[in-house]
Amino acid sequence: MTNGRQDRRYLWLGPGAAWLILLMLFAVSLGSAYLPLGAGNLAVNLGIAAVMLAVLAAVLMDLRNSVALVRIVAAAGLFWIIIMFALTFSDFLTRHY
Amino acid sequence: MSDTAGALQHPWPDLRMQRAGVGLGMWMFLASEVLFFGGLMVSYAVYRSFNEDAFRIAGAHAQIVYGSINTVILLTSSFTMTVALRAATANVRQATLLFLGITAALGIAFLVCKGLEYREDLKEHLFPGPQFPLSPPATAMFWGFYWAMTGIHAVHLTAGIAVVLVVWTLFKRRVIPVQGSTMEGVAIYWHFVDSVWIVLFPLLYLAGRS
Amino acid sequence: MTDAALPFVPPLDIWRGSYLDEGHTIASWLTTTDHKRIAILYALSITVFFFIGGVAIGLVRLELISPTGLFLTSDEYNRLFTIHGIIMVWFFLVPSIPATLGNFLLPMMIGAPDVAFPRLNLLSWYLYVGGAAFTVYVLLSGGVDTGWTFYPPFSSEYSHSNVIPAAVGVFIVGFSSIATGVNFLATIHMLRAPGMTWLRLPLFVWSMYTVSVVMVLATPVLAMSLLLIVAERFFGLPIFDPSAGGDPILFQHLFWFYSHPAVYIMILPAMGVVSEVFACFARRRVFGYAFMVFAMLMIAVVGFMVWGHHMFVAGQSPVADLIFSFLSFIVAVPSAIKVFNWTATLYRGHIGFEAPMIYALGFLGLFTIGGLTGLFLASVPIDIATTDTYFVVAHFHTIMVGGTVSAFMAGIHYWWPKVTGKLYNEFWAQFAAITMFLGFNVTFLPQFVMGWLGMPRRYHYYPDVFQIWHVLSSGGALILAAAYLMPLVYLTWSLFYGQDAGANPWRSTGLEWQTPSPPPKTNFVRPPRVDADPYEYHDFGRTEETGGEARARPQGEAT
Amino acid sequence: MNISQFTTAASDYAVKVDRLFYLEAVISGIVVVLVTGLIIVFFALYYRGSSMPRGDVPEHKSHEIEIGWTVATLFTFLFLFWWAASDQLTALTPPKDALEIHVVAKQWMWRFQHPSGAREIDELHIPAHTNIRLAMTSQDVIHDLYLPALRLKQDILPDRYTYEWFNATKTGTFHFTCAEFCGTDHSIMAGSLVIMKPEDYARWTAAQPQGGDLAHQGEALFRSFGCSGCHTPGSTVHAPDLHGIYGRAVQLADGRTVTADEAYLHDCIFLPDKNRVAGFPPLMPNFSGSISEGQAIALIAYLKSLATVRGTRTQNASPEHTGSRP
Repeated sequence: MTNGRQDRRYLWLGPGAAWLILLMLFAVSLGSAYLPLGAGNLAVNLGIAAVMLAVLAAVLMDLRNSVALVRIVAAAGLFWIIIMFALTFSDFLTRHY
Repeated sequence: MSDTAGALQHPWPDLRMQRAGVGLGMWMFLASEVLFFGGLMVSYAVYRSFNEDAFRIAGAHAQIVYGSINTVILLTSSFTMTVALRAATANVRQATLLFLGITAALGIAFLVCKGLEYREDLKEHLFPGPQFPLSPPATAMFWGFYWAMTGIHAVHLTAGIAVVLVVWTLFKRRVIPVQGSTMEGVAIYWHFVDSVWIVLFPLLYLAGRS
Repeated sequence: MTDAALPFVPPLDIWRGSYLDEGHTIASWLTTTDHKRIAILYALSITVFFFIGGVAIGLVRLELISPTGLFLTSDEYNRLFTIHGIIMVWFFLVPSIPATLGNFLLPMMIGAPDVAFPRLNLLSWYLYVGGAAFTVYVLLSGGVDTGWTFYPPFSSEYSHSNVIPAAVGVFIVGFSSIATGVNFLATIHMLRAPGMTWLRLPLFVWSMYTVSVVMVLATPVLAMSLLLIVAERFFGLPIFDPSAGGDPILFQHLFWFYSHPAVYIMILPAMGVVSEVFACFARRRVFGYAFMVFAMLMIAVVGFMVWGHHMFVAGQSPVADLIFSFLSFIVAVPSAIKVFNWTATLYRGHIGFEAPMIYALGFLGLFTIGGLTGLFLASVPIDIATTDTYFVVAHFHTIMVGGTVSAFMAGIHYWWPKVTGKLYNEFWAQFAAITMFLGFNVTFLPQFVMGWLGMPRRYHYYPDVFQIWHVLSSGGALILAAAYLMPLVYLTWSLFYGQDAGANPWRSTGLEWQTPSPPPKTNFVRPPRVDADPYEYHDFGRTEETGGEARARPQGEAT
Repeated sequence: MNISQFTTAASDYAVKVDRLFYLEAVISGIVVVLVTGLIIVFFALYYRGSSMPRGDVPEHKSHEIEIGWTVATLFTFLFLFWWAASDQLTALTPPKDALEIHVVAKQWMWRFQHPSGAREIDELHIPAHTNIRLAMTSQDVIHDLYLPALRLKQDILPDRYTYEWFNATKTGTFHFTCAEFCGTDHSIMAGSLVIMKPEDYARWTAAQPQGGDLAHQGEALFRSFGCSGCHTPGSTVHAPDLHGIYGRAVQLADGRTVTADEAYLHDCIFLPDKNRVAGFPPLMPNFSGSISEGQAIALIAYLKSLATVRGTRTQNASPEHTGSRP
């Protein structure tokens, strides 16, 4: 390993940045929860959680460098959960009609 | 070189494909896990949409301090896990062992913290039952979800820690080389457990803060 | 069957013994990671569970000969049909074709030496056999009386039976399904032989692909719904408890999110098997290959969006009823297309009447009846009238059991020479195939009738006006039992006294036939290379049209 | 027992269901004949060794065939869906003037309460040519009231109301039964549906032991359970006035607005905190366990009678109570 030092920095630099972003987002989420936004609290919190998941998946799980197939698999989980939510709520949200 | 040759498993033609295959397999398992937790999430969503108030009242009793500490712990463990994976792929053995060890330690710290939190919860009789202190009745449902969700998450994390410790030992004793496909699967799984927590945290701890 | 027609004769000098010769001790079987041996382990264990479930329903059918019962109490009766349901659905039908034929053939058909994760494959068998044996023990020792559907609040609060351990057992078996699914998907994606492009995959492989997708994405939701039942019953967490504001219908949503796709877990592999059989015994390329692939993908995806048709009377909203009804009609389109395609495959073929073909035709008949009655049940008003009656019982048995078991038998007979290297007695096999088809119809056509007349399901005592239909149905069950037992005898007999089959007795083009029977441990002696589409049965026989017999072109070269 | 107790189509709706059933049976029959016929023909022509010529089917032709039967199938199915859905939709909205009968199911018996106050067990008398609406709830597990002659079936859930409505056209005695598995004696949880001429029904009602009609029973319960202590306009306790409550929109403390139907009132009795009304403290005790489902039905019937008889007057008398405060 001739330029071992650069190698070492590569090990933690990217993930470290992602880690800081995640901690920051977490702090924002925690803080915003105390603001009286009504139903908005949940939306903000879940929105931030979604961003955190995206950062985690893209950087820490290295989804941004992975082959299309892996991304399709990851998207499949998401797609099917949308089916599940949409059709389950098609019942619960229309119970009163 | 002979180190990595031992990593190749039947029936894979080469290590690159094997690593890709393990990663792919793990991602498929995670898609499955997403649906597993999806069942829980959709139940929570249905009930929350009909019991807005009760979930707010019940959510205010969740131990936000423990929850926050645990979130930080898990986020950090994801960071160390990624470093360990990168070190393993680059075949930097010492760093792999170090960061994998830190990751496992953080996982255990999470569980200890969780245990303390559970003790507090039980002291307040927040486990649904005859002594449950909150009303309306749907608050008990929120706490039902609290125990189910954190419990299932804790089981997943425990499994993760166990796997990390086994892998660490195998690396340490040079039973398997760090550069094989093992780390790929372990890391992806660990991040997934972290992701679940990222979703659970606002649902359980941030409900009813405002 | 002339030797000249054989596309390939394995050279004896490179023959190194088959996977069966890799060890003869029990330990060598229990620790094997060879997909072929694991397939055999699965085959033996599901056969055992099948017959336990069969005895349970045999007793039920005997009891139902009289409207006031013969020898059971109502509690015993309820436990028996629960045993039958749980075992047959989770321990037989779901793993049946994928875990046995799929495990054995999938790697061979794509030219791989094994599945992607051989040790995971073995683990999945242990999960299966452990979970299933545990559940069967629970079912036989104390019993469960909830039916296989575990509906709360009956299962969570009112039932005085062993709901928790049974649910735990099924939960464990679920993970075996997921493991198998992940394994198959990774195998198909990563380990195809050179030249084996996606549109050269045999339809059986496509069926394994789609079924794996369904297994991986549906099974976890079942696991979660069972876990929540356990959480409620054991820990007292009020998840579905109506008095705390919970909704038992939510459980039904989760349960059917798995259990409807589970029907496709059972039927998709069957479609794959009969596609192979029709092509081979009609000596003809499968009509509309691309449409067949597309239809299976459609079924796998849209199959996830129709679960609410189990809940038209459950208290679901009428809007949801409409949505699910519409999607159920949509999902029937690809199934219908497949029936037409199989039929059209026969056109201009050289059709043979061997046992696998008869079983496959039996599948086609039962699948058509089952599918068409599915249209009735997708129509909300008819479903309201007939759901929870024997009409539904007959519908799903015809499609899930009649269809799947017929196809499973077609597959077993078709690949038996490959798996064992032996030929079975053709006459008895044909006889059993015809008996099975007749037995099915005698059993279930009366159930369609009495269901429409108003006979509810899960009834121990029933109004005497239905007795004639129950007696007929029980008689059919007897024929069916005989048809199930016959293969057990003549197939076992063939192991000891059957003729040697040779590498490719059916002169099939599939890659799995281009290697000795039984295959060597690594499946192929040399890594195979694929240079043709599947099912090229006809093209090379065109010059011989007047001679009647077509010659096939194998999909690849391998030994 | 006679099979006609099951098979008679005893309402116009049932006749429509039968018609749809036979339509689908005919279509299915055609498909079966078509597929079977083709298979037989192909076997007859192309069995192995026959001398028929066997050229290739040209690619474009087979595509046209595929697309042809895909589209044909799709349109047939859409047609069936349209037919079935329109049958369902016309049967969806219950008429306003229906005779409302309450049904309570429990392991393993049926209890019916008529508006007149008449009660029956495992037997249901109803007038023909009258709109009947069954409001059903369960005391334990999920049951299902299956009325074969009316081609109707509906699950009955604990702590919730579900409904069936119909207008019977044929008189006679028919079978009804439980269709959702509910435990040991599920199969004998059955009874008789007696459809009578309206004048016979009136006579039958008059002959029943009189305990006052449901609303009057409910009024007595309203007093004996102490509801009247809080829920009357002059009460010192700050509780919603219930006059004219039924069918009105209610503003809840958490911001939702719901219509005060049976299910809502039922919840208010058994789960008072679930739907707290805006502007009122959570004082109402929980009556689950002390009030039975049958009594709840009577109470709700009483509240409904308040809505129809005195609703307008009360609102006029206390204008500040309208709007958000029911």
